[in-house]
Amino acid sequence: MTNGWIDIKNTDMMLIMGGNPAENHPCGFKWAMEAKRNRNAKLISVDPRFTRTSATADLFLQIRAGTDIAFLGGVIRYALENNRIAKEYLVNYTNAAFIVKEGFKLPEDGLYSGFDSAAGKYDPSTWNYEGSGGSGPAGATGHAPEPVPGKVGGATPPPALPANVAYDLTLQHPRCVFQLLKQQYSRYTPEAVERITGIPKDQYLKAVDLFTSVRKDGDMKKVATIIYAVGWTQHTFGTQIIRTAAMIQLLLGNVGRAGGGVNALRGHSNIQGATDMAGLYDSLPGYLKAPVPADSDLATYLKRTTPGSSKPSPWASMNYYSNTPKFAVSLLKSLYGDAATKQNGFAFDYLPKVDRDYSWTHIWDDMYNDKVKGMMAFGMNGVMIGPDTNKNINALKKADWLVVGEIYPDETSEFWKAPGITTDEQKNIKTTVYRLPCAGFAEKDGSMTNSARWVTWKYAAVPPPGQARLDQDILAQIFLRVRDLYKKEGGKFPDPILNLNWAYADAAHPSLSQVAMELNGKALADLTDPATGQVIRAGQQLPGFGWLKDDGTTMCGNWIYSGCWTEAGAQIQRRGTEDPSDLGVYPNWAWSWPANRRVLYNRASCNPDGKPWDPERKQVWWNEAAGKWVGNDVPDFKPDSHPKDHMGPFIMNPEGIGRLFAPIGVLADGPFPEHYEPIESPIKNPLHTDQSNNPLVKKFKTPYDKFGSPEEYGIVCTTYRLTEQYHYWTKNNPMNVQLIPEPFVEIPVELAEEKGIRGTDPIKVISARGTYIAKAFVTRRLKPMMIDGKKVYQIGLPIHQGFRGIAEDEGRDARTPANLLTPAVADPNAHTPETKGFLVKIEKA
Amino acid sequence: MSQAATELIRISGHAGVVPGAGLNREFRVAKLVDTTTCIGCKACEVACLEWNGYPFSETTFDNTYQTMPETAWNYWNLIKFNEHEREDGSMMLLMRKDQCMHCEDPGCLAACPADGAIVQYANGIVDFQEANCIGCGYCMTGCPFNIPKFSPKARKVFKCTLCNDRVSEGLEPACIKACPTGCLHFGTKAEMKELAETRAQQLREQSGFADAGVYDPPGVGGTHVIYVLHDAKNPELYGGLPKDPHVPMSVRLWKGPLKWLGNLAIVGGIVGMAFHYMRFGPKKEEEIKPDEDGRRR
Amino acid sequence: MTTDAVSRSSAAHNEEMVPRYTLAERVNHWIGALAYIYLLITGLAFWSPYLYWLAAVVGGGPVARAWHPWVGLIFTASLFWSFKQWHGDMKIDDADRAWAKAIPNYIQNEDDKLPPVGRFNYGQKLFFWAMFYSVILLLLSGITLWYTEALPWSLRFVRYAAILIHASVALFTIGLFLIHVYMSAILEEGSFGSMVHGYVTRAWAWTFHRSWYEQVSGGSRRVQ
Amino acid sequence: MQTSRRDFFKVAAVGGVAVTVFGFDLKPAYAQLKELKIARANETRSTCPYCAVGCGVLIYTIGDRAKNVTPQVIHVEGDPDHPTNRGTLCPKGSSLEQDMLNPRRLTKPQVRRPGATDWEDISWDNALDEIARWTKKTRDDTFVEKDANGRTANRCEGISFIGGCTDTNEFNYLVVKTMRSLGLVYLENQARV
Repeated sequence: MTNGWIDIKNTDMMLIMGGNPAENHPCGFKWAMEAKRNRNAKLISVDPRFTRTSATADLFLQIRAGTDIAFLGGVIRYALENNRIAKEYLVNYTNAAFIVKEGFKLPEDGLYSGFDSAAGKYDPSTWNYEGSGGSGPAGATGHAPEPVPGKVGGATPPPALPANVAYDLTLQHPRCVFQLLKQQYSRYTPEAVERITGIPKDQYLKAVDLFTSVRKDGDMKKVATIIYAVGWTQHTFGTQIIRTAAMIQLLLGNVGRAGGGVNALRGHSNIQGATDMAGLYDSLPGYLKAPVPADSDLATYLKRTTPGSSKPSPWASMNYYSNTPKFAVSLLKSLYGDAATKQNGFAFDYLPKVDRDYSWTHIWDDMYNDKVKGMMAFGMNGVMIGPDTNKNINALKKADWLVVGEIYPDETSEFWKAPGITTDEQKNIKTTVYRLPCAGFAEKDGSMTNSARWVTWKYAAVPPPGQARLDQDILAQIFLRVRDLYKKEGGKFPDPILNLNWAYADAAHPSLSQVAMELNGKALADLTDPATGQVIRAGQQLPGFGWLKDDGTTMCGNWIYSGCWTEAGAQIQRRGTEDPSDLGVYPNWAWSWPANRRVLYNRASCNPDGKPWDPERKQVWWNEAAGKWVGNDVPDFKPDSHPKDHMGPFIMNPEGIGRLFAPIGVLADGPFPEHYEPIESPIKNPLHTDQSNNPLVKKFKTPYDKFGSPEEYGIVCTTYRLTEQYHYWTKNNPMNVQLIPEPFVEIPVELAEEKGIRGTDPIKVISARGTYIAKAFVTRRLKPMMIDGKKVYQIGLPIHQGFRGIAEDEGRDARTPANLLTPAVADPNAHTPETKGFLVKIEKA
Repeated sequence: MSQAATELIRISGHAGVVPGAGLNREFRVAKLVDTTTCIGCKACEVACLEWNGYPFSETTFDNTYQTMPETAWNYWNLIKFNEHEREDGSMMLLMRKDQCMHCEDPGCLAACPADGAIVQYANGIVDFQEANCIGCGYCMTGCPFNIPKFSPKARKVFKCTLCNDRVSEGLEPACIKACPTGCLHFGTKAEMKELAETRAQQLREQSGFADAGVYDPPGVGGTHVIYVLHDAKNPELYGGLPKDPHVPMSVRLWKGPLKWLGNLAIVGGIVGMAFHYMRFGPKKEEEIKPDEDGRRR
Repeated sequence: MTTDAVSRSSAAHNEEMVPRYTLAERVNHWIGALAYIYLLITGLAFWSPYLYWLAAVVGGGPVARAWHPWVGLIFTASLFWSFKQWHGDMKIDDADRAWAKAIPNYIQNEDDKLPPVGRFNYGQKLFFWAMFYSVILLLLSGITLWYTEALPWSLRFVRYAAILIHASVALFTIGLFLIHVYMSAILEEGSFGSMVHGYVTRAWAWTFHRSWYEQVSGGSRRVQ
Repeated sequence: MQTSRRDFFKVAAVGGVAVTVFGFDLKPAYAQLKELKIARANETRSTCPYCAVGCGVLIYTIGDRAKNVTPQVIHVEGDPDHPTNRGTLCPKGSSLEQDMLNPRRLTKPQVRRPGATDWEDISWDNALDEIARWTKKTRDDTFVEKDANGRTANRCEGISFIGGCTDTNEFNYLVVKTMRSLGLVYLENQARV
């Protein structure tokens, strides 16, 4: 979330799409209801199903799963055509005025310039700004620097941004981002949107008019928010959907403002924290990039990953990521302690180098192809999560060993007992499986980060049951035993194992408060702030990431968490309930990264002169007398940058501005989002039938990777969660099982009639990959749709039930996980599989 | 008699005065259920179940999100789900938390014959005292909302207590506390009424629900659970909420005129017979008149 | 017939006992009677708060609630048995209609002015049939009340009817019961005993049920 | 001593015998209020483990943290101070008590041997030793020190670690520390899917 849960109460307009917060985040959704009650805010719900969020909406539109870019692209078109845009914001805070290089081509035929069909990827060198000295009328002189050498996975080096960007503040230049944007979305007419999404034109226009009404005639007072969840991410173009939303919010000037922003709901309690900590192959803690083999040493790595600033020359840019070396070196000091020295590049070699895609779907594919031999799964039910549960089960059959740390018996640890596997077959499964009893949430302390980036400490209430152990103890004990083996026996490159900084008071039972202090970071030598003269002594906790150094005198596990546990104590344990501004900031409750800032990019809540767009929702502002930015939130800005400096509010981008146009392959599949059909779709893409899907999507080659044709599988299916159940967890909980006792499939009345199915009849949902059996939920909340002139049904099924759980063990259902149906294809940017929107057929069971 | 007895303003099956009747020292409490912000999440159901600790019953899927068809003796709080298609073709999913309405004039209490099995506190809460319940089930007949439910095992009737164990300690009821969207509110009846009216007005003026209104049925003297409905003219849409609930006429007749007529008849009969005996005395057998003995033989 | 014989027989003859109720009839009557008394006590406890203490006498409210329907079944069974035993004797005939016209005489204890009646007089027959039909209504309404929870909410009007029917009919039977007890145990000497030991005196039979007396006395009279 | 309202109710709850118009009456106990079950329970502040709203919860346990008491959860409800949820909880959060008292919880380490058709119990020591042995073997077998172009790779391609998203930041950081130092690149998380 750019903003936060409570901040939703400040909004005037909500577009909830690709998410169902009423069901999946009920306690956060209260703030949407508060906005409705207290501000008469409007809520637009766009979803494949009429959900319980839709039940509270002022307007509901049923959209075909996976056509969100078409919908949102149409919003951009409407806003541009009807002057529902924030002109001043656009010119000053986005790259609307920047001029794009000659040679850049929009995807009228479904492909941007630079597509290499053999490699199946883009060369993004034309996706760049024109350096000034080019054709920018207001441009200053200067040339784009040569691209920085460095390779990702043997690819062509990514081009770099020009230091001085050509621009046209009148937005008239034919190659300025604004004009390209207009051109790109001119194809997204209400008629085209209707053909693709199935939303009738009149309904669509009503919704778009309502949503963009916050910027009627360019008035800046009102604010709209866009709220989404995995209904957007779980597509082969998921990242681009979210980008489209972000572009709308930039266009309407809603980013950085109270009640605005682009807000990811996030489905798990610490999905934010797990991402921050980089439990993902392609990053290191604090969103530092994972090193690649071309990063021959630390310097090369830092050169590749530290962006140079790139902007119109009269403007200023903070380019915060220019501090990357400080963050990276402090991380290496945290990881390898004294073994990380200046001489050995702070043990940069210890870090594994990634040279290809090792993401989720690849794990299972590579395991199936005998590359991955062992797996540790902690609190992660890979068989249930899929996609393509059958493939994952068959991959695990080929593994040598599997360690599962869980609190309940789950499908992953019992993959060898999955329905359909006979005792004889079990005897042929050679995988050794260890199942270790872990601790539940109430049995351990530690911090979790919610989607508003609030890092909150929790305390243990009870000991784990029986022989169950704390997860961190199990992890530590495995690691320490491995280390002992390497100590005793040696082995391949033992250095990072032997030298890992494990200076916890009790090595086999690491205290999480000690780890949290490590995340915050401390001084390893006396430090002095040259500006204020403040001194931090060696060994003291750092007050924040501003103190981090790239010379090895500081250590910090995760730079964005620096400030969470300072000398003043654990900020993440604070319980101050005061909210002086009444904007829901709660500055003294827990702590949020970065630097306890609650709304990101909040400089953009002010006009270029530093005055809030809406004086009633004052977040930060320029105080001329004090010569600095002050406010109710921590300014997300250089505190003393005078508005006259024209420093961009998006300080994490080297340009300092928000990107309507994503240059140089920031996203692999295009600088502007383009509508592509899901891999399994009932129609060919009406925008360009020859390039129906995202050209960057790769399909695996195992026998399980099968895809259905619309002729055979004519029904669009989506999966979802219900409010009564949590993922694959509460199926062990009688109360929740009582609420939703059995799996079901929601199908439209018309489809049911066609097939002779009555409510509660057991039915089979069949995809090219598997069969799911559940009872029919015949409902009027799903309606048949007209897609490109074709009648299409859309159905939905919840994901909760598997083959272990109360109801499952009692034989109350068919024990079929929902992800038996889903395909293992993923978004080329976020690598998230496409589990929302695939093809099926149904029949009576 | 302890002071606390004055907390009671009504006692079922009770002979003589009710100590707290008419004293009204305390304010009346009320739950406000704003169905227009209900998301049917069932947090109230679980919170109720968890707090009151009643055992689970197995449910089955019934082509709805609704947990079970009606509230049960061990399930006092149930959200009723109703798909409703409006005239313009747009869908509504009407969700209403069903539970004891805590009527100001409770039909259950009127029908109950057991002394002290149902009481009404000065704050308006209608509470079943299971220790005094005889399990006759008359309350089930007296209730116009189909709320009290009989437990065959305990042979008693149970229903929502409005968490009086919490309320008496100054806490809010469990369902109220849990409700994520604030669709549930708790406070004095007067304040809840005002809040409800304000919200209904907002719905009429801002959200295009011309018939939005507050449900506080006068037929049962008003209730201590009040609803805000999108369409107050058709409360039946919300899972059978009665339009104009009353304590059933037969219960009124039975507990009113019939009672006094019956009492009168019984007492009158006894008095009459006593009079008859005094006036005419016992019937004596006579001597058989021999000529008539076997006359017809 | 000698005067002596007449005078001797007149006293002894009058006091001579004739059988009126069989053992089965008496057993059944008292089962019914006890059941009714129980039903009365518990029913009254449920009827009025002022009589709720009666429930305590028979074991408390829940116990009373638990047994009341079962005892109701016993009472019903007893009445059905009575029906089997007596329905022939309870047929209302012309004699009864004649008797009915003279009821004021009956009330005023002018029994000699009444036309002769058979084994049961019109009042008894009315009582019997009233009780019989009442118990059917009580049974039906009682079962409804017994298992209120089993009745679907959509059929709630049955509940509403049942409470009224059960209470009103019960009240009606209380009236019947009071008259019955008054007449048999207090008003009509000898009646009570007959239901205990089964016999009445010839004089009693001659006085109150002359037609029946004449029927039964035939066999038992002295041989003339 | 202060008398609370609840004490009044307790007094009222005592039955007695009184005389009424028509006879004697065993006075029933009126208004027997249930005890507030959390009145003296111990309160621990925690965070709901389910979705990312991060609601504050209060876990009530028996005992007052005295040494001789094993705490047992008796109730969970929302933390009214928490600015986001303000005491509210959803149906999953409201049932957290059962998550902690669940008889289905795993309570001992188990192993499924190759070809076995059932679990067998294993001691923690043996389990951890065997896992460490597997880890080392697979790492040594699949470790790539230099890639095909002779560049430093230092990665272990034979082991994957997949983590859930309901564990703490600190645990996640320890995962990154240990697993990256083992050279893991197949390091993924619920955050991906």
